[in-house]
Amino acid sequence: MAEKYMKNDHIVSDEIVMEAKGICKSFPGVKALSDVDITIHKGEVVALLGENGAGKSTLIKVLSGIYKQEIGTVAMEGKEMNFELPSDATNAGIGVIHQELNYVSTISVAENIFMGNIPKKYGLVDYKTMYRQSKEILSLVGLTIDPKINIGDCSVAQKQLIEIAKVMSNNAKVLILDEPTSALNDIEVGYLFQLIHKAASEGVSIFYISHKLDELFEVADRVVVMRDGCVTGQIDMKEATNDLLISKMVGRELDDMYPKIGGVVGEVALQVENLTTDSLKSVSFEARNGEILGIYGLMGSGHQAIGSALYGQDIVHEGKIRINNKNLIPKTPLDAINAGLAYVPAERKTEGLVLNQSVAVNTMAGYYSKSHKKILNNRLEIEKTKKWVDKFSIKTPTIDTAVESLSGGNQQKVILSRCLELDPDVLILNEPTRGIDVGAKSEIYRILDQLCQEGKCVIIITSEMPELLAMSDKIMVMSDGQKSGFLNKDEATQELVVQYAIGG
Amino acid sequence: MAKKSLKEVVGKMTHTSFTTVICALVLEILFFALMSPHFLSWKNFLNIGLYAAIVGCVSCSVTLVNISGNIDLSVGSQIAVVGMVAAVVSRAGYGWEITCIAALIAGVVCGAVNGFFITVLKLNAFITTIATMQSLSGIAYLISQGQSLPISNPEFTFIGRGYLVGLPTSLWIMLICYIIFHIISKWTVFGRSIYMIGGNTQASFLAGIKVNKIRFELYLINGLMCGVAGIILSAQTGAGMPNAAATYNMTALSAVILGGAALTGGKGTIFGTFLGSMILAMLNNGMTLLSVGSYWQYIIIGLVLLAAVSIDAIKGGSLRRKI
Amino acid sequence: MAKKSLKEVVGKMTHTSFTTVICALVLEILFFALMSPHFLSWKNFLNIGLYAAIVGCVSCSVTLVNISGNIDLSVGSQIAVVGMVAAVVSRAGYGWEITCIAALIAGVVCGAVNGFFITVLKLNAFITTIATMQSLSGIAYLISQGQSLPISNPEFTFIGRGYLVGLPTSLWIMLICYIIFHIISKWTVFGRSIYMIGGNTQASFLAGIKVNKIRFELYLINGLMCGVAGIILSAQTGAGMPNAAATYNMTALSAVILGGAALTGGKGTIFGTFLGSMILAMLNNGMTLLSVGSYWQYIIIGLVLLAAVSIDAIKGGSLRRKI
Amino acid sequence: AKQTEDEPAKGVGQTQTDVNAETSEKTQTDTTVKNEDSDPIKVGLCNINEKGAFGKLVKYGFEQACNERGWELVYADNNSNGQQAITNADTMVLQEVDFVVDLNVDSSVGDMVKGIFDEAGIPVLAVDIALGDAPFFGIDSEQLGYFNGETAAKYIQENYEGSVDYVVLMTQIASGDEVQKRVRSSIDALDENGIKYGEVVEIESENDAAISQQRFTDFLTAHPDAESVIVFTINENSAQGVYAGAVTAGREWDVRIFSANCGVQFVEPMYESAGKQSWVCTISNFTELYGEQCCELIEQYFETGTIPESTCCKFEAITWDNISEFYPEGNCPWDNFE
Ligand SMILES: Nc1ncnc2c1ncn2[C@@H]1O[C@H](COP(=O)(O)OP(=O)(O)OP(=O)(O)O)[C@@H](O)[C@H]1O
Ligand SMILES: Nc1ncnc2c1ncn2[C@@H]1O[C@H](COP(=O)(O)OP(=O)(O)OP(=O)(O)O)[C@@H](O)[C@H]1O
Ligand SMILES: [Mg+2]
Ligand SMILES: [Mg+2]
Repeated sequence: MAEKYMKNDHIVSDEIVMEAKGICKSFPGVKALSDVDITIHKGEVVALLGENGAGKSTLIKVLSGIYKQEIGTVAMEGKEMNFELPSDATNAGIGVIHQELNYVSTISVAENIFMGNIPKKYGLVDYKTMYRQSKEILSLVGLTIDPKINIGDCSVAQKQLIEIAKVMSNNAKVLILDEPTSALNDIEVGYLFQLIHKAASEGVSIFYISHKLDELFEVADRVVVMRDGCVTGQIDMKEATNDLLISKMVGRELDDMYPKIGGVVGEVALQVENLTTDSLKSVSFEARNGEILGIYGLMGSGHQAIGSALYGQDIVHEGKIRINNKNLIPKTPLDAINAGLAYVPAERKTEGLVLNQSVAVNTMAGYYSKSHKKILNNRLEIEKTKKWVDKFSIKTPTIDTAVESLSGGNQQKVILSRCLELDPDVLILNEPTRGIDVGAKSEIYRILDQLCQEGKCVIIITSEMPELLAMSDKIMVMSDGQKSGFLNKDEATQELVVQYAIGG
Repeated sequence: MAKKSLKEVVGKMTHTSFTTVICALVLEILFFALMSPHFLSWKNFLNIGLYAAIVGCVSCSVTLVNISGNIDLSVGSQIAVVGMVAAVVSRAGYGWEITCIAALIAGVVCGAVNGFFITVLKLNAFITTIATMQSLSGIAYLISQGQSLPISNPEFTFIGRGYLVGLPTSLWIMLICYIIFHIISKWTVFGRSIYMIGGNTQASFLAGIKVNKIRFELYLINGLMCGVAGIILSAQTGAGMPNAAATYNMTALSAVILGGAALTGGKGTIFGTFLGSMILAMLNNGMTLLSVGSYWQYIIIGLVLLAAVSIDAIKGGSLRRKI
Repeated sequence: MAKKSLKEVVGKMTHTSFTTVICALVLEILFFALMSPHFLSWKNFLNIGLYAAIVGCVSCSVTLVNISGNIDLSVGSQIAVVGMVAAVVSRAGYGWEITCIAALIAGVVCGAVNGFFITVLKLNAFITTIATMQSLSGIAYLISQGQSLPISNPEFTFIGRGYLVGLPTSLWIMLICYIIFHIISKWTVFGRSIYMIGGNTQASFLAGIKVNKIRFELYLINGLMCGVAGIILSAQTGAGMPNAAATYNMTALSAVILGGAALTGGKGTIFGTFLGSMILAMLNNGMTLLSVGSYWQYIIIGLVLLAAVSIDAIKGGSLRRKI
Repeated sequence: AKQTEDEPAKGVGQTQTDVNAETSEKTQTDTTVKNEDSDPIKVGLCNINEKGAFGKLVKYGFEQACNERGWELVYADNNSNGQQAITNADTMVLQEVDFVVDLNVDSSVGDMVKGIFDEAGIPVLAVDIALGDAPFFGIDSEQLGYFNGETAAKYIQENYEGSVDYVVLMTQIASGDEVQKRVRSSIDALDENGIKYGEVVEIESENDAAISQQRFTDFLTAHPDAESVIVFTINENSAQGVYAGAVTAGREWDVRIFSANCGVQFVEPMYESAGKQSWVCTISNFTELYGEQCCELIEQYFETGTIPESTCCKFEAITWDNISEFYPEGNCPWDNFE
């Protein structure tokens, strides 16, 4: 795996660039950080590792002036800092890429890059300079897009790259990257790592947060592990192993990351013929009961469009869809649900959950739609929700807690509960583990495998190679809106999949 | 439902921020009771109820529309159209039943127009209802060439001012509406869906909720309630008046806001709106008893609204928020 | 800027969806020119400009407020307050300069009140300005005890009725405002920040844009422009009238919407608003020339608004959108 | 924005009376006459609104008149809103007033308001707009319009040799047909006085000076040839707009304005221009005296138990010639407002 990235060979000096001591920060009801100490040296890449909700994002938000710590100090180059505003941190030389993308979709790429820092000439905006410099900055991350276009017309990955380019170009002393790769494919991740290595070798210190452990081996010099708002360990990357990191992080050994027993292959549950939409060109495939079909593709290849087309979100121009031997072109998600489909969307917060509503309400959302019930049934609701909370060990104070206060992994389990409450014949999961910690990930894999054993048809749409290879019984690779390859589990290798994905 | 301890109930109240509005209501009652000897009488209580009925009815459905994350700024104009239709039908010699049915149909048609633009053409609700506010108001004038039309059918006007079992008919109607809407919002799948759509439209759609259908139905229901309000208004005043309803937009919206609903959707309760509309109705009544002129009333209503939302915001930590 | 080919320019127009509004304007002009021999005269053109000036001025700043993702429903009341202050000061014997300064200060103070609640207490802009709409309107009545106050200072009324270099003074003022606001929105960091805030407040804040400061300033600017509009209004009519400005809220907002600004923020142009306000002004003028009754005018304005946004929505594929 | 503003209107079916004339006496059904030895008499006033000079002058007049008599005035503001008028009637009943003066919002709600007072046995006097079958005090729109027309006819004979190009009527339809007689019956007077005129044009003012101004300017644009335009306006607001429109169009002297109502909007510019303005006349009905005149009627009721069915307020055409007699500079009713 390692060969796809540049080697981690820069030199770390002893000079401490940033030091936080005794940081405490609470939110109503949650102690997000308690007494956290962290230091970073010049040219060092420090990875922050921890389960969902461990406090990583909160820590970097304190470091970058978004939150104010209740107790504790942050010092840069020995000088105590008192950030009132995010811009104070920026001015002090801290550059941040946040977990949630921060762009303004209605304005140009260039203006997004220069947001807060627009070049001026005679007091007016200097568009010429802005566009010229934008082009240079974009080329840093291998983007050749026109900086005048609206960023809203760019893909998620492009947006992520633009954000990275923007922060990288600011000549920051400390760079903080919170899960920058969750929307990137391997090639783009390669670009990013080159940039990180280059910056580090120029003496920039970098905090790097990711749930993808293999990445850490590529970039990090040191890993700081967090659990429940505390730093629970520091590991030099040279001595680290996968298992060590995981056990530090989840507080126990994780025996098998990808538990895969598999089911008995059964009937064809889903058959797709010549499916054509705005972004798909005549795609045909089938998926069987008791099997996991993995769908992979690079950015813009249309792999995600398969999910949305099957689930009645996109307009189908042509083609046939057979679910359990019934022909149907779903026009709305409800059609798809009624036909026996369930779908876990890629964006948990915007597409999956009604954040201000409770666990119970979210779990039961699909049930009421499918069962055509008109009156709420409180008793049934409690019963069913409790069942799923127990089954998936969803960590929530009560079933009436609003899902916004749950961690990412638990939120994902709520969506899964909602889907499984529908008792679907075919379950489609789009990026089922995006932004989820390894512990939760493993649990979700276990659930998927169990469904498979129960004879269900599961389809996972993913851009995570390890997940794809480990979990899928069959793999379909997409390129340019078309099926470019179809592999069985035993013939699939990373090389082959990538080759198909880039259209080879 | 299981019995709840007082603490739980109060806790729930605090959570849903009824405290501010209940305190405001209590303070208001105390103040007016001290200032006017007439305020705390049964007769005056009935007066308040009579007056509150119109805004009360329409604020029920406006609450649901707001919870769903939409808005309707055209309720005043819808009420005006309904009132005019009621007057025209009644004056054509039809009985109160036909008059009411015609009026309700007029309301539903108005609602359907809003619903069409918002759910079929997917226009912004704010913009749509700004436009229909103007057009419907024009239509209300057009129906009678700008004139008010008196209604003399005593059975019809009974709806406005008659008494049933000791309470005014319109007060009964309002109470029933509140109860029905409370049940809808708390106990039906439809009501639950409204909260979900308001909380996250996209996620609700993907969860299989018929977002457009529910939104459309909400505008129909809102039109229907404008129909009810318009009937009560024209029955109370004994006239269809094209210009009388202009203020109901703001009053209904103010009641909903006072009741704690978020205009951004996903939050709000019918009980809160009930409290909010009571605050406004008592304010109006109390100030009239104290002979406060109408422009002081404007100033005070604005200030009460600001005060209520400010207190909630400060309690919610708005002063510490950075943006 | 570099020269642009026609195609590029048209392309840009299509993109920013001026096409609908320009087509509407052209159709409108053709229609009225055919229907009324007086429509296409220089004199009538000046009339249109003269009366477009009030809404024109205030719609400039309303556009920016909307682009920033906020809203101000209290502009009508602010204009009324400003007009009353102008009248009181002028009648106290002060010259036109002092009168104007006092009026502008009054406008800025109104804006500051809105800004305070919205940016310091972080209240919802819609709710805040619904409340200040009522309170400020009450204050306008209070200032004059409900009376209209004539202003006789000819230097002051010159602002509304006089001519400078062949054009009405108020038309000059409007044109200058449009130019200034166009420059602000396109060529200043402040202006660009408004788009950023409206597009994504959180991202703008993180990028170091002083979100609250800019929002507050926008309300001040909006107050200032209400000041300008109020001055023109009272100079044109020669009186401060507490109830005159009620319609300007909706007209200014309609102009902004016709001009293609999104009420949700991040989108909109001053040029678009200019076109929008011209459509409305010509509609008004043309319908009066054709002796169209005022109810019809309401109906038609509502329909034009609906038609314009519907066409844009359908072009944008709204019919195919599922929610 | 369109409201039945400070526009007194006489209800449909009122018999017409002469100035201050008292025709048939009407006996109230309830003859309980207040014993003046006990509590002070409580008079309820439901004002039309306080958003214009009219309502303020009414309130001011009643405050003065009740003060003088030692009566208690219970006040409420109908705010031009039918529902509020009903609520206020209920509130008056609650406060046990002895007599109510109601400036109704709209004649169509009159029956309902009257019914409320009847039920409570409270005698009512309707001012300016009919209130069911209640005795009426106030302006007679038709008479006022006719009177204004006569004044204009005289002016036209003296200044235009009996013939003008256009007659414009600034209406306010929202107040109902009856009120429109205030401008429409001026035409009858012109006819009967043998005035020749071209087209008669009605323009809706919406009781908004800015709208009136705009629409009147558009009218002038559409009639570039008009050199003698006589404008009758339904109130001062629209006159203000017409006047400003004529000035703005640079055609002040192509226009002569005859309006209804007299307040600061007419009087001040008149003095300012020393009579040299095209807004030449307004019919004043002396709103500030409504209180005194009504209280006299109320006294009469308490003494005799009856009240005339209809009483017309006094009115007068105010021009530069007589303005100092009725509205002396610096001593007008509104000068006494704080
Ligand atoms: N704005 C907030 N309000 C309330 N609680 C919060 C807020 N932000 C974070 N939390 C809580 O603080 C804790 C730490 O959250 P944080 O986002 O820092 O975790 P994380 O380690 O970044 O997790 P992830 O891997 O899912 O990104 C969690 O329990 C979370 O629910
Ligand atoms: N509604 C649409 N109309 C037109 N083109 C579209 C539409 N949706 C997607 N596309 C285009 O179709 C192609 C595939 O889009 P899709 O979003 O399905 O890609 P993806 O495989 O999900 O990639 P990503 O990794 O970015 O999520 C892209 O080029 C995209 O721009
Ligand atoms: Mg995080
Ligand atoms: Mg995609």
